[in-house]
Amino acid sequence: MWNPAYVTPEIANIASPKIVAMAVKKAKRPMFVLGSLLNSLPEEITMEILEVAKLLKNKYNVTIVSTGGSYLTLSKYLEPDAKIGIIDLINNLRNPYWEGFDGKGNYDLILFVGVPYYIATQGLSTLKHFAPHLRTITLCKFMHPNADYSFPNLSNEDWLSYLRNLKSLI
Amino acid sequence: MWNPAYVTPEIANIASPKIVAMAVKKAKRPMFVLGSLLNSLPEEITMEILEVAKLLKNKYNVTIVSTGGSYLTLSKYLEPDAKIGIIDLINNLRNPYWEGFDGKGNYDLILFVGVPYYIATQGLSTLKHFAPHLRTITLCKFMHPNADYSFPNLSNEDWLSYLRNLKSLI
Amino acid sequence: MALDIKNILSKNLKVDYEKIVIKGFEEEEEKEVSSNYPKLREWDHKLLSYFKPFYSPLCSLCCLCTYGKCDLSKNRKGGCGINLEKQQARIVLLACCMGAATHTSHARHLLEIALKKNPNLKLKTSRDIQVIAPITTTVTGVKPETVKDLAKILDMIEREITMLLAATHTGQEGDSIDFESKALHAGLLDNMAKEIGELIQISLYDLPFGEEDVHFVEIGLGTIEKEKPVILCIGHNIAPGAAIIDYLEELGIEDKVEVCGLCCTAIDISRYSKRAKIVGPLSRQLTFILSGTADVVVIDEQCIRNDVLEICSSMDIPVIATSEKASFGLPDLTDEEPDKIIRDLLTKKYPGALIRDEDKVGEVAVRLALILKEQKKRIGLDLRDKQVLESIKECTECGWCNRVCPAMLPIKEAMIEAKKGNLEPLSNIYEKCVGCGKCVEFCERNIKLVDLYRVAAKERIKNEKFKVRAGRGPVTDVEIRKVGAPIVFGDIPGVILFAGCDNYYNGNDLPLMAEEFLKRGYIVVATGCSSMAIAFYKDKDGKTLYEKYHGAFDRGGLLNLGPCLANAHAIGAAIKIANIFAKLPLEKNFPEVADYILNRIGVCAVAWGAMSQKAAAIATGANRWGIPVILGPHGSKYRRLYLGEEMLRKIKDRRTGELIDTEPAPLHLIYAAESLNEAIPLIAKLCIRPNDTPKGRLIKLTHYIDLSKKYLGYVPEDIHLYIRNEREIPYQYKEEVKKILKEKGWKPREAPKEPSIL
Amino acid sequence: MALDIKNILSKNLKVDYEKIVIKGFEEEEEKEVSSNYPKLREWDHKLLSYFKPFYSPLCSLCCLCTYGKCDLSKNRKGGCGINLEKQQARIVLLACCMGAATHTSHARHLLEIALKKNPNLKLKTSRDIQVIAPITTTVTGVKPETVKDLAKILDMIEREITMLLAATHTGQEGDSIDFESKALHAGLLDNMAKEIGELIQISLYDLPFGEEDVHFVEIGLGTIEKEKPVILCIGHNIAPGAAIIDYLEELGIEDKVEVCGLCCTAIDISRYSKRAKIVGPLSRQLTFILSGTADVVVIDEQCIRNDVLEICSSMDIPVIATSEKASFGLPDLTDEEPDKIIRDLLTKKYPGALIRDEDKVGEVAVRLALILKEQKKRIGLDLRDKQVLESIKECTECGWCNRVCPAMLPIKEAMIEAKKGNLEPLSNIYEKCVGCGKCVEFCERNIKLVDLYRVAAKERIKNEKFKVRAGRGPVTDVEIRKVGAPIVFGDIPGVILFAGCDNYYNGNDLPLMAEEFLKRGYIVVATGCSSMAIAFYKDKDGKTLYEKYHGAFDRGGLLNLGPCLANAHAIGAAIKIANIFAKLPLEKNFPEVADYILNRIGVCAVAWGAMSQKAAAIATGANRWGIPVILGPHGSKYRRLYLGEEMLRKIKDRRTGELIDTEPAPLHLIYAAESLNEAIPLIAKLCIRPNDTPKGRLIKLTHYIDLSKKYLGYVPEDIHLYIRNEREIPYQYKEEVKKILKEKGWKPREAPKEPSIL
Repeated sequence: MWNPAYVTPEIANIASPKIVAMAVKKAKRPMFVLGSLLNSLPEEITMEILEVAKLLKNKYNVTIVSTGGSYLTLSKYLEPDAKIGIIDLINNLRNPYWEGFDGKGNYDLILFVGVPYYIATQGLSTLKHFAPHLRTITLCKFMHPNADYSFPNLSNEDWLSYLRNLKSLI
Repeated sequence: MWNPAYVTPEIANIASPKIVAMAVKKAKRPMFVLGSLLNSLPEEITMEILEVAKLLKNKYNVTIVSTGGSYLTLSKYLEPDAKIGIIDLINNLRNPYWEGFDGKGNYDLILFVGVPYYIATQGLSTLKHFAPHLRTITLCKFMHPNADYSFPNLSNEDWLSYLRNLKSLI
Repeated sequence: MALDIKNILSKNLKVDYEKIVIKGFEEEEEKEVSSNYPKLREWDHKLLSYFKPFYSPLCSLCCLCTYGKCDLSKNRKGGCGINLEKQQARIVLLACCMGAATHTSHARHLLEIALKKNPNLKLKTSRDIQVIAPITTTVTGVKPETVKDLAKILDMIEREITMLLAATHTGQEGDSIDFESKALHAGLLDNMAKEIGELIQISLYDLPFGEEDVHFVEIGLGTIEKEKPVILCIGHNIAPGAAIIDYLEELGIEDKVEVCGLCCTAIDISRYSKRAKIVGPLSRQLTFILSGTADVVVIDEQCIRNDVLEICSSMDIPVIATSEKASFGLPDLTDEEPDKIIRDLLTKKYPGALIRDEDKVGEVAVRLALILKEQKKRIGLDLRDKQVLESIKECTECGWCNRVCPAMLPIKEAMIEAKKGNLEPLSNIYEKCVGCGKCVEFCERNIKLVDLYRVAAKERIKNEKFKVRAGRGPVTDVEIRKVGAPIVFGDIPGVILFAGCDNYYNGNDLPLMAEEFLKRGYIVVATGCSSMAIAFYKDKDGKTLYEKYHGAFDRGGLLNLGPCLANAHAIGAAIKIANIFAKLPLEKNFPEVADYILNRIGVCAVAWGAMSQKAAAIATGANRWGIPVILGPHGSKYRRLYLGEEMLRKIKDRRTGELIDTEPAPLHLIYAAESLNEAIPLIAKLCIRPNDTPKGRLIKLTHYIDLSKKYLGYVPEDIHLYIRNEREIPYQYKEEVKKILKEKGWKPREAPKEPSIL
Repeated sequence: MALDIKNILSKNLKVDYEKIVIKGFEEEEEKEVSSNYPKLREWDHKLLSYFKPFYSPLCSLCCLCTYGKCDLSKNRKGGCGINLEKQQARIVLLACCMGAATHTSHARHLLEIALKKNPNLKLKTSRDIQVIAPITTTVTGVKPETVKDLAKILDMIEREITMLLAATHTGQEGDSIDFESKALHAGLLDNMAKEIGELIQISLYDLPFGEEDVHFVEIGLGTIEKEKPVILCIGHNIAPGAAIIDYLEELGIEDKVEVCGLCCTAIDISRYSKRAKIVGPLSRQLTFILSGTADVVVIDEQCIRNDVLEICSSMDIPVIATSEKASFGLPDLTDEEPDKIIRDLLTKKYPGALIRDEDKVGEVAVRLALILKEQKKRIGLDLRDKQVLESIKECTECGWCNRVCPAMLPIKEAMIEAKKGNLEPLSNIYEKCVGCGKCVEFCERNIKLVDLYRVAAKERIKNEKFKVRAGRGPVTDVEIRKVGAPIVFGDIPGVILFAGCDNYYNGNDLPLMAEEFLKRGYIVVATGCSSMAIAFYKDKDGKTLYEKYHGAFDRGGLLNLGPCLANAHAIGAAIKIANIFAKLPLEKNFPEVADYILNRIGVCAVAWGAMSQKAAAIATGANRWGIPVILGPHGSKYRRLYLGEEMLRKIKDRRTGELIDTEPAPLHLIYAAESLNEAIPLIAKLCIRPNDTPKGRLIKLTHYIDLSKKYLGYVPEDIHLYIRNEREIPYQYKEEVKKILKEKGWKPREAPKEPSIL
């Protein structure tokens, strides 16, 4: 509950892999955004992310989006449905009447991973305040308070096991 | 853990009556500040607060302080150890070398009740940031994030039962 | 400079007149007007060695640069090296700059109008008022005579505000006391800007100029005659409202159209025309607009609700914006013909228009109001009120309204009663509501609560009819001559200024405070929303305080000085006491004058509901002159107070040159009180000065103890600090006081002859 | 006005010279200089109908007035009626006002020095530079000739900043587009102030004035000769540094004392003296001070770490403050004798002094440094470094350092390696560290991490020796004449300005970007910390980019224009293309000129590490001129971007008067890029303009596709928007592009003859 002495309104719920998997299953138009850090993360983690992406795409028809140059890595394993700048993407998502990459309208659940923390949190802030029509989840190593759901802060080891866990649940 | 995307750093822990009672028992120089709302709260609640104050004073030698005119009500039941303006009090408490009302030095635990919310939270903010030498607890109806410990937001009924509970534990 | 010559001339000394004039001009041409900030900084450092900044962060994060956010909690340093304490001082400076800029830009706008209408306009003077710009003269040495003279001073103010604002930039000032010094300077510039603004509008619109028997003005929602077309002016700038009144008079229909105002604009148009009415202070804005009474809304600047356009649009009320500062996205139709503008607004091509020409505003507003009044169906409004009442049953009693209400009103409880059919508690909420509308924003069911309070209070509102004395302008030199001695010696126990907005917990706090001091012979002066709030109360005989107490700057007088700008007159009065009574020269003599006020003039300002950054600037400006300010509980959100220590204070006796122990008077420079009960005795205490004569001190202490007993329940325990010898012990409290003196080990001491911190 | 006369004279037309002068003056006297904001507001509304504000709140609470805090989450309204979107626009305006005020106050200080030294000082001109103040002339119509002419313009800027700041006050502006219009205006005022500041300092200190072969300056921590007494100047104001250099020359010991600087002051003193050295940009400040190299620290204004005094005091380095804006609580010793000041500082009576007289600063700083150098024992520093190294083992690996680092550097991992004895990773951290010190603040064990990076990188630092071309000042008219056509037609594929601070993730981003475009024949201009950052890189031959690329405003040129103030020259160059090449008159012709730049001049600014409010003002100012800006990822914290839509854009062809479909070029006005990989192709894209000839477009698209393939891995999918006919398809990518064109249903279209949004 908001408190007039707080310096914060509501923040993200912590997401377990299970919650993420359930959210994807329930979503009608889910999207998975893979950011530029994909090019510099430890390979083990990158690989795990890519496998999650593949599964999401294949099993739930999740729209795969590459931002910030992640295509360089991503494209070796998976052709994304779209390539776009993260701010351009957020700007589209913000618009409830956006037609989507496939002309079928805006999305309802957006998963993010690998977008550098500070610009990601700003993008999430835009969506949080101005895009009530969609939900956001981050699968990053650091917790994102501006998302609706977020992984907690994780060490690389724990992150890897979260991602593996998620993969097993999809 | 602080997160650079938060709009908040740490906030108060929620205090149960038990926690409050324990904190008082452990404290070396506790103080109980009763603010001006004492003059306008429902009588039942005022009475309960006053009994808590009496017990604290008698059992644990807690320094009782009246601010903002609460003396008008308070003095009918209990002579406080000091009468002072809330900002003057906070300004004293902030100073680690303050000699206290009795010349024996500053206090280590400050309980608050009945100080109007907005000025109380500002005073607590001062103590939180600039008085690392003491701890604060609020027994008010509304949760105070700037305290170290605070009752949660309560209805009048629940507040009454919290106070009763506290009384029984002292 | 120029006025000196005038003085010489008036004394019939016919000495080389031309030469002096030329010399004066030469000097003016050569030098830029300056406030000499380095010298003022010295004063600030001295002042703040007695009154230490006390910080209450409202947020412990800094988000001003891209190194952030930085968490400064526990006084940690951020990415630029700043810590939490300095950050607070910096934000206060920023707020004071915003406030000062607002008044300066306001004065600049008035200047531009004056220069347009009459570039050679002389500033108003009178036999009774020689020192017309005490603040400006003290700071800059300039004695302005025409509006043109003021242009250079405004240039200087704008130059220095820019410098101060620059100091808030990341990587500039690095010391909290220097931040505070700059905030004090911003406050002083704010004072000057207000003085200049007042001088211009008084001169240009021929407003009351120090009249104690100024006319009465009707105030309150109940005074507005809804049968007439109603033009509502919101804000602080007289120009459009005056032009509306002029246009009505031109047409000869001034009695056919109701011109009313909210906030300071209301005070100003009711100084200009006896017919104009005041709806009320800031807190009534949302309520009154929602009542649908206005046919046309004219906004100028400051204190305009940010959602005024969307609200008015939803009620089909056209909005005329008149300032480039508050254009609300409206099309600029300044260069269009009135006919076309009116047509476009009637056909709703636009929800309103920006018209930067006040005369055109006058015509368009009046003609629009006349037409719209014809079209309007009152039934719609009654229906709307009914619907609002219906919504009561939607309430889920979630309690959000209570939680977000800044006045902490028991809204939920009132709703529960209302559901049972008892509207009285809701109607009581109306009385105390500060009109922010947050309850509406947070209501789970979107109940239009602010509107509901109004509907519940409908009968009460019909009778909301009060009288306020029109804003009288400056205190006269004649008045000062009369009261200078009794004030400085303490026979008049104090001068109390009620200033600022009305964001406080209890509706009647201000009249209650005012009367408590009026009946004790204090002089009470009020400005802006405070002067309105004092009017919102009648005694059992149905009289407002303004009707009960005289309007002269003398014992027991209640003065409405005017709008926010008129706060300059309050400071001006203190300066004039130093100048006229104590013969202190003013020109470029700031520290001496401020030192005199601090130590010898028992004045205390109360900004009980101070809301905005202007209020922060006003209060900080007063502080620099040595005038203490008491804020209401919300004032703690300004983040910084200046607190003195409750112990004997070492100051200088200039007569002897010695440092001596004296009472801490005034105790604080700016303080936030928890409650009315705390504030009232504190006001009395903050009127004490080292310079009081024994008799004066006796009088002041009697009131202090009286009020402390009445509002706090005890004889104040710091009384020993203020008693210098036994003669000063109030008779009524002799025993109790003596007991305290004994306990505290009190000893008599000498009073300083010429107390000073310089 | 005045310059017109000069032109006439230079053409030997001896027409009634005196009359014109008198007339000119008369006009000047009559009218105040004005920017005509209402006319500019129209332009803003037009511009922002193409580029819509996009908001990313950094905080969803408002705590500016006592109605607060208000929770504006989910675009809820606060107590004054403002919503989250408008609040963002308001905060952006506030930031731009702070930025503009800073440059204005800086220019004002320079003006005061100039007027003091030579009130009749003529502004520098040259045969090659006729239009010396393109921004000022376009906005105000004034062509300044002397420093005095600039005073009135500064008055105007200060007046308008005050107006804009007033609009941020609670209860004023109520529309987000109008807030943005005001932010754009603040940005424009900022541009003008910078131009004026540059003009004054170039004229007063005889700095390089459009020289392409300006001297080289040594830059980097390794260049500082520690054996000499070292005076470190921090900030942005040339005056004290120049006075230090003058004093050394007066004594004839300029080769005995090392004068170096951090931030723009460094750029300026190294324009003034070939001996002065640049330590580095902002990010090196904390590190270098902590190294203990400096014997005396002189701070002027802007970009000074807020804890500089406490850090220097802890190392026994006296600090001389020189500006009233950044006094750091130091005693004002301006009126004391140098002997006394030096004595007081040597005996540590004060940790430093405020000296508001640059000549006195020169003497005191030099004499102090000479004495202190004698006293100093270097051993102390080495011991300190050892202790710092020792602290490595204290690390608990809690990970706070990683969490708070704005550059997201792997500090914890480097510490773990360091514990094992491998300092290389820590030394790498030094390379990329933005120098904010937050890791130190949050370290559980108070390890002095920033110092540790330095110690770990000691060897590297010894070799941190680079060369940068000195700040050359404006682009010349001669250069413009040469490149006007190729730029407007697209043969030179673009002009790229690297501006702003260095708060970004990777140390070498800037040289990498710069070289990518230099080798493609773009013109690269750089200012301030960016021009330094570009120098911090050598190719395998040991050459910096400045040594590799020429310094002329021509294909493949790399220009260091100068300090932050010199950003005005970049905008000035664009204006001069419109003026000199396209013959657009400048005087009071802002919208025409901006429209020309927006639609025809392929320029793009990059503020990759933009940190402060100044940067916000600079970028917003550039935007108003139609110059797109790309920010680094941290730039998203500015809360607002202006985004165009990725689809064909309807604009006017003025030749025919028709509205036609054209490419969205430039696509955005201000955009934050996620990564270098995103930014580089985007820069190329944002250099495209509707006015490109087919050949120019072909060239630009080739680079765009090239860079997209290289940095993103694909042919850009929006390429169809930019190809007007088949001739514009780059040969190398014919197949891929044609495939996209087919997919997108591309059809050829006409290019506008005179593209315009007016």
